[in-house]
Order: sequence, then structure tokens, then C-alpha cells
Amino acid sequence: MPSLLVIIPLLAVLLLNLPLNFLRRLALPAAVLFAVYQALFAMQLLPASCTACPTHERWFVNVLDPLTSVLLLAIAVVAFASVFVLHATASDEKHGFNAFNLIFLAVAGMNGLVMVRDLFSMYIFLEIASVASFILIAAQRDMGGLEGAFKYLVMSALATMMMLASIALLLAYCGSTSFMVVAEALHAHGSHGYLLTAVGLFLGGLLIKSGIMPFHGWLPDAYAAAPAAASTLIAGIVTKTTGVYALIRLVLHVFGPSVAVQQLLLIFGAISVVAGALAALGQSDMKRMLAYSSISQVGYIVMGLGVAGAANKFAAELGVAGAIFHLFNHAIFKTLLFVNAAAVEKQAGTRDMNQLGGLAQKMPITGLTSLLAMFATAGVPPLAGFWSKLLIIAALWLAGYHGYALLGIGASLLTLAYFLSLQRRVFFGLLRAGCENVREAGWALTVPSLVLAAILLGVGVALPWLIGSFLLPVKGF
Amino acid sequence: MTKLMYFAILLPAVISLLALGTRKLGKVCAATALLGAVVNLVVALKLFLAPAHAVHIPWTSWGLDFTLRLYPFSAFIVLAAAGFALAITLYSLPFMAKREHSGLFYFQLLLSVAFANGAALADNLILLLFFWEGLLITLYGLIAIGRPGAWKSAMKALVLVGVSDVCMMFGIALAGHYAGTMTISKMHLVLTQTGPTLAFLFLIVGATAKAGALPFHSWIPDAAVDAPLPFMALMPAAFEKLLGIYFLARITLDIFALTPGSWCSTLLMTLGAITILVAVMMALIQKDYKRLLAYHAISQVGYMILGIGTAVPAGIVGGLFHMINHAMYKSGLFLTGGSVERQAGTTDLNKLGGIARLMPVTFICFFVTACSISGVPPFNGFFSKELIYDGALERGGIFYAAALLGSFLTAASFLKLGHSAYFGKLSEANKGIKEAPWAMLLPMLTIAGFCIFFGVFNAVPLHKLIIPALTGSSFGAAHVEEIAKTHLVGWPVSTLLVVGTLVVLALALLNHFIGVKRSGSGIGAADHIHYAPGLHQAYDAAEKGWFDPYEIGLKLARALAAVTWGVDRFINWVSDSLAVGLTAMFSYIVRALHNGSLSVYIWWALAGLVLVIVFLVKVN
Amino acid sequence: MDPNLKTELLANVILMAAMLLGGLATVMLRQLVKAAIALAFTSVVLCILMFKLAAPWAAVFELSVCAGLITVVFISAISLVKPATEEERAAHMRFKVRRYFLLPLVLLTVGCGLSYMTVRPLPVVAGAELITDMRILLWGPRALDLLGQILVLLAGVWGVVVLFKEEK
Amino acid sequence: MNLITLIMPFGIFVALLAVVGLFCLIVTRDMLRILLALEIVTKAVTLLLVVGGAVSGQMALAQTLVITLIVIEVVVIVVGAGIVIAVFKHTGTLDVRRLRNLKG
Repeated sequence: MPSLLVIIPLLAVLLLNLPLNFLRRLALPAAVLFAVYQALFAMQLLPASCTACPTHERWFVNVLDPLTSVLLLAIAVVAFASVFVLHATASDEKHGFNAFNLIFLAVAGMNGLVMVRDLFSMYIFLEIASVASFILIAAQRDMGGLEGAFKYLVMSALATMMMLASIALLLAYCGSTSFMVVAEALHAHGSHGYLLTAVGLFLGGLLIKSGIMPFHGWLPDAYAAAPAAASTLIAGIVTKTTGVYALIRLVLHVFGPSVAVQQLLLIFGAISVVAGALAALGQSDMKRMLAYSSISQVGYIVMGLGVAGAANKFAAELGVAGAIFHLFNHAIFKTLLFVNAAAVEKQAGTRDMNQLGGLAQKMPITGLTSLLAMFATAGVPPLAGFWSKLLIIAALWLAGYHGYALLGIGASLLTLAYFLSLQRRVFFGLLRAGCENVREAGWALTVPSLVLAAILLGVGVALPWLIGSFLLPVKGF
Repeated sequence: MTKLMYFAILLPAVISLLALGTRKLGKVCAATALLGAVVNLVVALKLFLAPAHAVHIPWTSWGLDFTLRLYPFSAFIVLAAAGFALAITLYSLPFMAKREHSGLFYFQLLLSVAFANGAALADNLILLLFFWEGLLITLYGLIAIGRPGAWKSAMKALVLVGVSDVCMMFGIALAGHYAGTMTISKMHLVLTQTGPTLAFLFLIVGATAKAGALPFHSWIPDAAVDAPLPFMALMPAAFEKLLGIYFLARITLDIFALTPGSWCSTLLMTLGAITILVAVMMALIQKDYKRLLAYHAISQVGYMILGIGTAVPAGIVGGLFHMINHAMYKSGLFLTGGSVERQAGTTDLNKLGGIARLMPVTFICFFVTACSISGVPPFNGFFSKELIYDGALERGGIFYAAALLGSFLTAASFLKLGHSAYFGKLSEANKGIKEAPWAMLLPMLTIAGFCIFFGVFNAVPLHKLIIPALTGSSFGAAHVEEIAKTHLVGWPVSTLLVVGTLVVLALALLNHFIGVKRSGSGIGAADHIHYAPGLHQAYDAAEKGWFDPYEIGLKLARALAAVTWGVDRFINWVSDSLAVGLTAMFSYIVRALHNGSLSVYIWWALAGLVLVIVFLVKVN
Repeated sequence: MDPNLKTELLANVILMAAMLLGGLATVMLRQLVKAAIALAFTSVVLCILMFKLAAPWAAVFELSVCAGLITVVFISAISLVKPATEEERAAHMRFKVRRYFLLPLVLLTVGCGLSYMTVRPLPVVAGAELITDMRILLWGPRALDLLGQILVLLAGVWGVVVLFKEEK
Repeated sequence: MNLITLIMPFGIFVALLAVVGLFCLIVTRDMLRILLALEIVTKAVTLLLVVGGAVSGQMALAQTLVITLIVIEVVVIVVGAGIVIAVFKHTGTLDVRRLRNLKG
């Protein structure tokens, strides 16, 4: 039952808050159990194993398409990692418990978001995940967190205003907010200025939510300032679902990848890829570098989406499959990096890369897994990130966008450059004075690291199986 | 029976390893080498007597099969190579005894024998290439163990032969592509299409360069000075001629049916004629026993290429006959040079003179072989040259004239060499010279004897060796037989050719006397040609290496290196300074733009929104 | 044009002009409390407008929640923060005068631009099935929105718990 | 029915109201006024939703949407106000320019 994925977290929040003290200690097991349940549920629905999936129930109609399943799986994995991080880093029990509840709510919001097929419902669930995120970022009430949360809140409110305006315009036009009705109605008069304005407003909102340059101002601040668990969840999946997933879904199934939309996505994607990587290159805060890297990687996804309507059908399929695959991969490796950043921050007491060095000797698991994640991000074969980038770049090339393809390859080098610099400054090199007493992080941080690294490796190695059974069907449009 | 061919390749290789193992033991090593040479000769003899057959081991799917083919031609080459190998091993026993690296010398000698046998027997082009390249390695090694500093010559040889071998590889690839097989005996290509012609040209480059023709020849004179002398008698004089001309014959007779009228034939003849003339002109002015011989080793290849290039039966038979003859007399000549070097301590013609009385046997051997190379009847060189003249005349007077001119200059240079080395005034320093030891005389005498035998009884080698070798080629055996009956038995048929040759020889003698009279010494006998107006400038240029492809290549490479160094520095600057600097600058700009102000970020988003909407409305 | 419709339109325009004035007041008024009250005024005008547009339920919510609850939230927030000093206010004022003079210009541009824009006609596509009963709609097809509301409210509860809780 | 003529009179006012709010959003330095400006924009969008329902005849749908929107709006404003008050406790001012610690 898909609606369970929304209802169980809601019930969990209500139950855990009954006035019984022992219930609070069940928060972590409950969250892990739920994440595992959701992962299994999503895997069961993946294209390879889904032959006769239920497609209709009371609240969610037509939900179970491959894109949704992939996102559900990613949400489960990231939620799994972030509750562990929360367990390891929460400053006291009360804070930790509040954050558990908020993570549950955010997960419920995201699950609803990826399953709804209605513009306004999408807005609601998007807002649930976002509100939970604002609170998670500000939860420590330190100056940085508050600043990041406020910027995120204002920009996000702006984005939702744009989306709502668009919804209102579409409502006036076709009297409904359901994807199907809107898509059909748009098909009839798609090139009218009024409808284009509506589409543009919605796209603008989604671009803010995805953190595409130049709509991204809030993103580095929010990611860098958030507490460890919050940044893991938000960077790993919240912006990916509220922004990128919604963008993919709407462009493919509602607005249609028209020439102008494709051009826009390519241009903004290219700007994000390059400028994000350039900005990441000069950072000294580990999480801020990861945040800019996130912008850059989302740029790739958007570029892949930008060939969705190409005349070359194969390129279009490849581009969309690559975008979705990269979305999944990015969720995994960015989460892994944020988990490791949390481990470093917890163990060494700082995220400033100028004060770190040689930690790989002291924290072998963290060092190794982050190296793996960075190689995956930069697209080193045979890790997962390589294949998805390859698909995107191949699609760009086949669709005739040679310049964009070359840009993608070039930015890959920049990615490798800043990540190698991170790796050298944090994990390799001489052990810094002051880092002598650093130890490997506890199980709560190493377990998710290892699990995520195993997924990265497994997806990369199992690609030949995935490509036929999972990736190409995912396009599903 | 089939195993015999494996023995021919493996036995020398195994014994060479034994020689390598015992290289510190001096005489044991030498004995091992002698044993190896004897065993090899026995195997070669057995092969020669065995009926023609082939072995085929499929190996890879893409054309590399282990295919060996024994037929009269390959058996003949293996036998000849084995004979020279034994003679030269024997000769080396005293010659190399006191030298460094003698163990390595024997090791590489035997390894060369193995490779040469393999190359002769191989019926697969890729397999052939393997053995061919193996010979290149031993060539390098054998030159490099000569006197100190010989590695420069070795490197030169490696580069020049290596370049030609790359051409050959390309040719092999092309030929295999167009023929659809790598088996030589199954390849039949025609020279009317561009692709096969290209393959032919590349293969020709490989074969003729191995034989030592222009323009890949210039390592030979340098190696003559630097390498141990038996090497010269073995490789450039014997093995490389045998294999190079053998492969050339297989290209022109088996793989491609070269026809007399084709431009490829004319090209080959031109290459032959130019090689004859240029090399012999250079030989004429040499003042060193070994260098002079080395240039002749190049020049005589021209005759063979000319003969085979004629594509008429007389020329081809003559070319192959000249190949075996040349291998004999040139080895013999190098060996006499070796005895002179060993006994007199020098090969500089200025320091030699009048040693004929002190080394009579050596002189006799020299006389016989020199007469052979000059084409004096009734020595073997005369008969093979007559056949080549016959073929050349059939194709055009100009080639005949060039060959005759070459003959004249050859005779002149050997008159000069014999005069200055063996006659004239005996210097004080050379008074104590003694005859060489028997182990060195025996091979020389044997070779000289064969020179006479192949001359007087020329029908024997022609009918027993050359004509069977051509059987099975595109020339029908009967056709060759017929030509042999009418043309080749005993005395050459055409009296005109004989008269021409005799006139030329007489002129050479006359020229020699004029030269001696003018300069007053035997060594200056060619000076009037050397310093003739117009010629001496050319000679100066040649001596400076202006025509040496290796020197030109080196200069080009240096210039190119300078250019690439500059380019590399520039790229280095671009990548190290400019790119990093630009990236850092852009990175700084991007970071400076993120000034943390919320209103700026809102501005960006709103501007982006306006952009999106305007773009969407405008583009649609 | 039908005189009734004309009157209707005129009334709507006047109401919207009042809303715009309320918005301007919210933005421009010096004291935050007055600005919050101006916002409440805007909400009330919006409520009347909604009522006139035949959206009584939405109007009720607008009146009670926006004009009521949000004003309360704002005023409590304003009372929790220390009012700015007179000096700061003066500086703010100077700054405001400098910056806000652009606003009428922008408004004029946008208004004129939209008024004089020629847009080709676009028919209304009635794609969806028409449900007029809000009860059926709210508990039927839009029940998911109610679930979402509950989740958002829960998130809001934790927002209050986390953000307003007094530190010791 | 031409949608443009139906919606344009309202559309202009909505746009003007939104511009007022957005202008304030950029220009102001007071964090609470930023929230007020967001409220103004929300009012504009709410009006547009109702108008959309009126134009397409789906009034009931528009009303349900508006109700949900109002609930979410309140939550966002409450969270925003909470953040503003927490910032005020740290810095003693509402000046948004103080929120420039994170940059680069």
C-alpha cells in the first residue's frame, strides 16, 4: 500500500510522542525499521521486479512508475543514513528526539511528494518537507543555522509563491490541478504566452528549489550551516525530491520538453555545472565545498533532462535515464560525503580544511569511503557516478550538443580537482598538529558510510544488469 | 620429418642459451658455439635432402598461425646460412679469442642462426616478422659489443633498419588485409590496384633495406669500423643478403606476380642501379679496408635488386645466383680483412702495403674473391653478373650501362685495394707480420674454393640450387628449365655481353695504371676520379653525411625536438600557470559574488525568473 | 456592457485598489505594529473580495486565520523583539526614501505594460469534472490535502517547540 | 470565453500587489518586514487562486485549495517568526544585513 509510506511516519510521530518515556528510545529502531521497509517496498516496485504493480488506490492514483520507485528507494537510503548520523551527533536527548520527529515528517512529505499526481498536492508535500527542513536547520539555534534557515525559508517561500501563481493561472485555464488534465490542456494551446508564463513561473520555482544557478543563493548557506543530520538529509534528498525530482516529473509528464524548455535547462545546467565547480574549488569549509559540488552535480542532472525532447529519440532516452540515474547516484554519494563530513566534524571538532590533515591514518573507514564517494562524484570508472555521467554526456553528444558535452567533461576535471584537494587537505598528507587524538567515528557513523559505499560500488559494478532492467525502463515516458 | 624444421629453429636457439650460460668459460663457450654451428649444418643438410612439406599449427583466429614451409628455396637459404655460420664460427675461434664479450658474440651468432632459419622457413607473414625483428635485435647486439662507442653505430643500425621494418609491418598488414590471409604461399595479389601496390612498395622497403640497399644503407660502413669483423662477414655480407633477397624474391615471385612491363619493375631496377652506382662511387674513395668492403656490400645488392627487378627469367636467376655468390665472396673478402686486421693490427690502407709475401694464403684468397666480385671469368661473380646483364639488356640499355659502369668502378676499387694493401712498399712496422692461423685460413680457403667451383662448374649450382628454388613460384619450372638449357649452361650464350665485360675490365686496369702513375702510389689510384671536377664536392658532402638518411633524420629530430620543447613549455605554461590562474580567478569571482546578502540572492532568482519567462515566450 | 456587470467590476476594482493601498501601507509604514495592522486590513479587503467572488468558505478562513491569527503572530513577534532606537529609525527612513522612490515607477511600468499588452485570445478548457459541493470535494478527491495539512501542522508544532522554547 | 479578458483586470492588480511585496522583499532591511512582504505576495497569489476558480467555474476546488494554502501559510510564518526571534536573541537587532556571516 503506497499510502502507508505517508501514514506510517505520521503514526510513528504520534505514537512516539505519547507520554511514555521508554517510547523515546524506540525512535532510532523505528526509523531504521521504517527505512528498511520503504527500501524493500521500493525495490519490489523497481522495473525489473514489477510486473503487476497496483496502480490505483484511494489517495494516490497512478503512483507506481519507475521514477517514483527510484526516488522512494533513495529517500529510504538517505533517511536511514541520516537517522544514524542524528543518533551519533545529537547534542542531547531532547534535541535528538525533536529532530527524529522532524525527519519522520520530512520523509512523509517526500514520500507523498514523489507519489502524488496533482500540482497542488505536490505543493503541499513539498512544503511539508521544506518546513521540516527549515526547522531542522535552525534546530540548534546557533547563528549559522538560523541564518541558513532564514535564507532557505525566504527563498523557498518565494519559490512556492511562483508555483502557486502558476497553479492559479493553470486552474483558471483548465479548471483542474491534476497532472493528466493539465498536461492535456497544455498540449492544446501550449505555445500561448499565458500558458508559457505559467510554465515559466513553475519552472522558476522548481529551479529555486533545486538550487540551480542563479536561483541557488540559499543552498550553500543552508547546507553548510545545518546540523550534521539535517545537512545529510537535506543535501542528500530533500532538495533532490522537492526540486530536481519535481522538475523531472513536470518537464517530462506535464509541461513537455519543448525546445525552449530544453534550451533553458541546458543553459542553466551548464552554468551550474561550471560555476558550482569553480566556487567549490576555493572553499575551506568542507560542507560548503560539498554544497557547491551539489549545485554542480545537479547541473549535470538538469543538462541530462535538457535533451529529453531531442529529435534523436535514443539520445532523449539516454539523457533522461542518465539524469534519473545521476539523481539516484548523487543522493547516495552526496549523503556519504555528508556523513563523512559529520564524522570528521564530530571527531576532529572542526570542518575547516585548513586545520585538518592526515586523518586517513586515524579514520581509515571515513577516509576510504569518502575517497570512493569523491571518485564516484568526479566520474571515475567503474563507480556509479561514472556511468550516469557517461550516459548524460553521451546523450548530449548524440543530441548534437557537442559544446555542452565537452563542457561536462571539462567540469568533471574540475570536480576531480576540488575533491582531490579536499582529500589531500583532510585525509591525506601529514597529520596536523591537534589531530593526534582523533579516533575513528563510532558505529553509528561508520555503518551508514559502509552501507552507502557498498551501494556505490555495487551499482557501479552491477551496471550491465541495471542498464537493461532498470535504467532504460526508468525513462518511462 | 616434420620435426626437423622445429629443430632447425630450436636447436641453435637452445645451444645459444648454452653459450650464454658458459660465456665466462672462454674455450668451453667457443666449443659450444662450434658444436651449435655443426649441428645446425647437419640439420640444414637433412632439410635440404628432405622432400618439400609444410607444418601448420593454427594459433590465433586473426591470421597469426605457426606455419612453416620447407621447399627447395627455403632449404637452400637455410643450407647456405648454415654453411656461412659454420665457416664464420670457425674463423671466430682465433679471432674472438682474446676479445671481450666473445661469449655474447657466440650467443648472438647462434641466436641469429635460429632467427634466420625461422625467417627462411616461415610461411606466415606475422611469424616471419617475428623472426625478422629478432634478427634486428641480434644485429643491434652484435654491433654494440664491438669496440667501445660502438653503441652509436648500433643505434644507427637499429633506427634505420627499424624504420624500414615499420614500413614492412605496414606492408604486411596491408597485404594481409587485401589477400585475406597471412600465409605467404596462399597470397596472390595483383599490382593493378592501389591498395596491393601500396602493400608491395612497403614490403619492398622492408626487404631491400634488410639486404642493405639505398637509402637505409648508411649503418653498414659505420658498423664495418665498429663491430667485430666476423659480424660483418656474417650479417651484412651473408645473412642479410640471403634473407633480404630471399624475401624480395618471394614478394616479387610468390605474393605479387611482377611483370616485366610494370612500373614497379622499373622502380626496382632503378633502385638497383642507383644503389650500385652510388655505393661503388663511395667505395672507390675509401682508405680503409673494411669500409671499402662495406660499401661494396651495399653496391652488390644493387645487382641483385636489378636482376630480380627485371622480372625476366635470366635476370631473376642471375639475381638469385648473384645473391649466393655475393654471400660467398663478400664473406671471404671480409674474412681476409679480418686476418689482415688481426695480424697487422690495422685496416688503414695508408699503413698497409706489400704484405702479399708475408701472408700468401690470405692474399690468394683475396685475389680469388676480388676477381669474383669484379666479374672476372671464370670466377662465380662473372657468371651471375652476365645473367643480370642479359636481363637488364632485355629491359633497357640504360640499366645495362649502369651495371657495366658499376662493374668498371668495382674492378677499379679492388685494383686499388689489392695494390695498396698487398703490394707496394712494406713499411718497417709491418715487417714482423705472420700468416694467420689455420682456423682462420680454412674458412677463407673453403669459401675461395667455392668461388672457383661455382664459377667453373656454374651449371651445378644453377641446376641444383637456383632453378629448383624457383620451382613453385609464379615462374613455371618448365619455363625456367628451358631458359637454363638455352642460356645458362657453361659459357654465356651472348658473346657480345662477354666482350663488353672484358672491355670494361681492361678499361679498369688501364684506369688503374693511369691513376697509379698520376698519384705515384696504389692507394691514390682512384684519386683522379675522387678529385675530378664536380665529383669531389659531391664526395665531400657525402663524407659529411649530407646524404645519410640517419644524419638527416637526426638533424630533423633535433630541430623538431627544439620546436616541441618550445611547444611543450608553452603548454606547460598554459596548463600550470594560465589554466590554474584563470581557474583560481574565476573561482574567486564566483565566490565573491556570493556575498551572503539575502536580497542579492532574491535579485538573482527574480532576474532568473524574468529571464525564464521572457525566453519561453520569445522562443515559442 | 451590462450595467450590473459594470457596477460589479467597478466594485471589484475599488476593492483591489484598497488592497493595493493596504499592501503599500504594509510595506511603507514606519512602525512594524502599524504595518502588521495594515496587513490585517489587506486581508479583510481580500476577504470581502473573495465573498464577492462567491468563495464564502475561503473568505471565512481568510478572515479568521489571516486577518486574525497571523496578525496575532506578528504582533506577538514584534512585542518580543526590542523596538529599534530612534536613531536607527531615522537612518532607516532616509534609506527608505532613497530606495522606495523607485516603487511607483516599477508599479507604473508593470501596470501599463500589462494593461496595454495585446494577447491573443485563449479559450478556457473545461477539462475536469465539475464538483460544486465543497464537502464532497474536501473529503473525496482532495482528502490528501487534509493529510498534508495535518503533517504541516505537526511540523509547525515542532517548529514552535524547537524555536520558541526558552533556553535555560 | 476568452480567458485573457476575463482574468486580465484581476491579473493586473495581482501583479501590482506582488510587485509591491517583492520590491519590499528586496529593499527592506527588517527581517519581520521580509515576512510581511512575503505575506503580501501570498495575498496576491491567494486572490489569483480564487479568481482562477471563478474564471474556470471550479469555485469549490479553488476554495479547498485556498483553505489549505492558508494553513500552510500560517505554519511558514510561524516558523519564520520563530527564526527571526531567535536571531534577535543572538544579535539584538532585526537587521537582515547581520545575516551575512555565511558567504563565499
